[in-house]
Amino acid sequence: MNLSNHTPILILAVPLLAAFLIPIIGKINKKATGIFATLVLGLSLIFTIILAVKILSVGPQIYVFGAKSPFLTLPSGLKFPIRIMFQVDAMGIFMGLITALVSFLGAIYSLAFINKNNGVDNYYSLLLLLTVSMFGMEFTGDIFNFFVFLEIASMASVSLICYRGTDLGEPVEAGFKYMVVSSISALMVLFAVGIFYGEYDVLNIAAIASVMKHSQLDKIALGILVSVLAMKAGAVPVHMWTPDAYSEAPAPITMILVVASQASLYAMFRVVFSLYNITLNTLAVGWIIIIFGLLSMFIGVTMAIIQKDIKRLMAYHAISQTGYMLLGVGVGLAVLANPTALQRYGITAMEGGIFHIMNHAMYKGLLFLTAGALFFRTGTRNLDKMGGLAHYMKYTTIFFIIGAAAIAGLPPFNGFASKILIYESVYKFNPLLSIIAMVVSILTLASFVKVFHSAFLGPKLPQFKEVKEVPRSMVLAMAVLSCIIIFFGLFPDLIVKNLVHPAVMSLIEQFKYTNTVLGGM
Amino acid sequence: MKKIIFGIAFIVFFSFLVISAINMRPFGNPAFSEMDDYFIKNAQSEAGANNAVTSIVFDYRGFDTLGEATVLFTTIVGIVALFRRITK
Amino acid sequence: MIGNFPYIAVIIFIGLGIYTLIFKRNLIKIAIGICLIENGVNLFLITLGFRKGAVAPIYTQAPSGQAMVLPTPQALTLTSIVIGVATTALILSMVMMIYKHYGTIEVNEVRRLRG
Amino acid sequence: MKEMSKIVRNVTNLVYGFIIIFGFYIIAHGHLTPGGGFQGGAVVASAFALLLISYGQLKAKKFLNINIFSLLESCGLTMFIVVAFLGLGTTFFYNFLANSGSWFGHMVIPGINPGDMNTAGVLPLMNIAVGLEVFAGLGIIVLLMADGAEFTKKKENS
Repeated sequence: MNLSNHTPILILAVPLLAAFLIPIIGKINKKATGIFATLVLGLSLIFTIILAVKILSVGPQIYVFGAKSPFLTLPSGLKFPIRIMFQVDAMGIFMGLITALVSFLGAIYSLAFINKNNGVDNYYSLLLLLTVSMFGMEFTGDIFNFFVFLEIASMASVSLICYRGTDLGEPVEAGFKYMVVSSISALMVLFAVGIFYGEYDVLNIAAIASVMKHSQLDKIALGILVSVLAMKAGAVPVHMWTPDAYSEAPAPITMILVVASQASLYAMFRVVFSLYNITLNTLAVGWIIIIFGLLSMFIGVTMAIIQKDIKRLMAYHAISQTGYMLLGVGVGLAVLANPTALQRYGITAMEGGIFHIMNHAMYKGLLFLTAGALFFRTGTRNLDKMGGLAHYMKYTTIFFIIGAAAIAGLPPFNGFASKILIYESVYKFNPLLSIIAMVVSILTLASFVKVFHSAFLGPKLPQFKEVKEVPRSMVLAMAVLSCIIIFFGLFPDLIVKNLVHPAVMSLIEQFKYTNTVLGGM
Repeated sequence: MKKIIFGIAFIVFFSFLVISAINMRPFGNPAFSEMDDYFIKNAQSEAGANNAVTSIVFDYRGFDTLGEATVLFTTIVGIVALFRRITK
Repeated sequence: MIGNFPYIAVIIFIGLGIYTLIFKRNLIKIAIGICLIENGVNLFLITLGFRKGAVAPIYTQAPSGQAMVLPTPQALTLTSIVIGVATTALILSMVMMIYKHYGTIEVNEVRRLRG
Repeated sequence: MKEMSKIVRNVTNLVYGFIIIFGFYIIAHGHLTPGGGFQGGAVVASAFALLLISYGQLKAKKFLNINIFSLLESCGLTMFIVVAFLGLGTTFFYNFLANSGSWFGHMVIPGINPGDMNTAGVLPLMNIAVGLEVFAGLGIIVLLMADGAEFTKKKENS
């Protein structure tokens, strides 16, 4: 029983077992739950790295549950798989790495951020369950299993948004809005699963992709899935829940929620690329996703400039940055049909979009952590009440500068690396789009200069006399994120060549996705 | 004004559903059913249970049931976290 | 047309659910709307797995000589029903907390998050 | 919630034992007759709801203790995932007990048979684990929402 071909499930099952044990450990002593959760998330981060190295060297990994051997996809005598399986390819493990890293840092950050008096074991149990559900959404190869993990993700994130809701009213209202949106989206995903099951009597994504006849019903199922998953990812038509949910949740949870909505964005890419690929007319669907992206970019940044609350401002920026990803991958999808255009700029556009998911998770996480640090010390999120904090909180100021420079796309940082890929490839596709993208980037820089000025600069305010730097575990989490941002910014092609490019190729080549399952490897 | 936009969105979405209901296959006889015939034939021998549905729920698709027990656990921890101040 | 009458019932369920969600102002009614959609989708899943004149796929004292209904939709619906229970419990607890903090459950008055 | 009249309480005293036993019957026979962990757990939780309503919320808290339920729930879930882990020799959810002659491993007579409890390997263990988790979990939900309802009623009167 060598451990290496059981890694996909160990990444997920060990934190799940820990989440079930935490209420028992919480009864023994409260402090142990935080450290236990952090250790378990560190362990699953190590397993993710092992799996990533294996996938990038050997190829997509399959793990079938309950079969005689982890690779036996087709039981004797049947053309289609009947058991649930994990199908982890380069794109899945790319998202898995982000999830593992961000949740590990979130656990470290919340060791000091969450006060220890009551409900700590519930908090860490929900944190572990949210991480497990994101892993499940990214690794699974079965649609119904994806619906179950989507539901766990929305339940865990709603409970975490309402975590501060016992004595404050706003978190519960924000949680209720998010709950209604994610309930509708989960039920519509289930309706689409019902359509696929009714037509083809098969539930495995690769099997459905191979047997897809693209009838009238499949177009409707595609329409439902794309619109609902875009809603869950926070694209514009239904983005009202994002600022409320991100501003009311505790800071480390907001960082993980950003990655949770990227997981449903990944699911949308999986549906469009691995389930439908060439069968749908890619130009029309590509343009729809581009329009989603443009709207998100523009409305996100224009709403962000007028915000007073620092976390709402960053939440609107999260929407506008999601617009960049949609733009990049939308251009890649639009030219999927003609191979020449695809080779010329389609692949670089998708590389920019997908690399932007990683970068966005890093610098948006860092910005939310700095906002959490300000809230932790000053107790307020309103920009007008803050001022002159640079004098007291040296490290947080440096981290904020790094994060703001990265989101605005200034050269030495990772935001620039992915945005330049998007600009130059989208320019070849349609110059107007990349001009809008640049304008939005400039507006982002403007709004963050405003935040920097009103929160950090200015004279020493009397009421912040006793404010001092945040505890070490919070500084450690922010420091790790800043090092990653600078490292990605200085050596972008190292990451793009051997992490992002395989992910893009695994999305584009649908036949490889289906052969690994139906080829009966 | 808001009501009109909502009304249009509702009608568009409802027409999606009606079209899918109409050209869904007829109710009584499923077009393809090899996966289910395999379950009905082999559930007894492979999983050893008389009840094919339970053998699917716990053996063939056991991971769904683990995910679903986690959903119930998440909700309960969420409600305990929400009501933690009232009970103490 | 009579052939797929159950699908019409499913569509009516989901349509009513979405109608209550969009147009109703009371939070409890929104919770009811979500339950309606939940039941509609569960009914849709179950109707996919029916065979005319077939019996439940259980071998203990089953009437011999009868075909058996498709078992997979029943397994999927079992999962979906428990998820429905969990969703409803969480939504109703949040409605209670909103009532505790805001004193009202009308959507227009529960409006502190602006902009 | 005030407690209900004496008649209701006496009938509840008579009935709730049978409901709980019936729930355990459904859990234990999940792999033979229709039912299983979730359905049986819900039946047992309905017995707790009945006790809660008939005895009122304050009295019911004496014998329906939340901490025991949360302990039971965590144990049930841990047992479920540990049974799944035990199959890790081959794969995660492997049914290593079926047809193996040990605990629940009797061979099943193919086709229609009266049903033998000692079959279906891992399934009865998982049924019991999930049943434990569901009835403890639903018990917690019922008790907590009763507290919540109690609190909102006080707010209404004030």
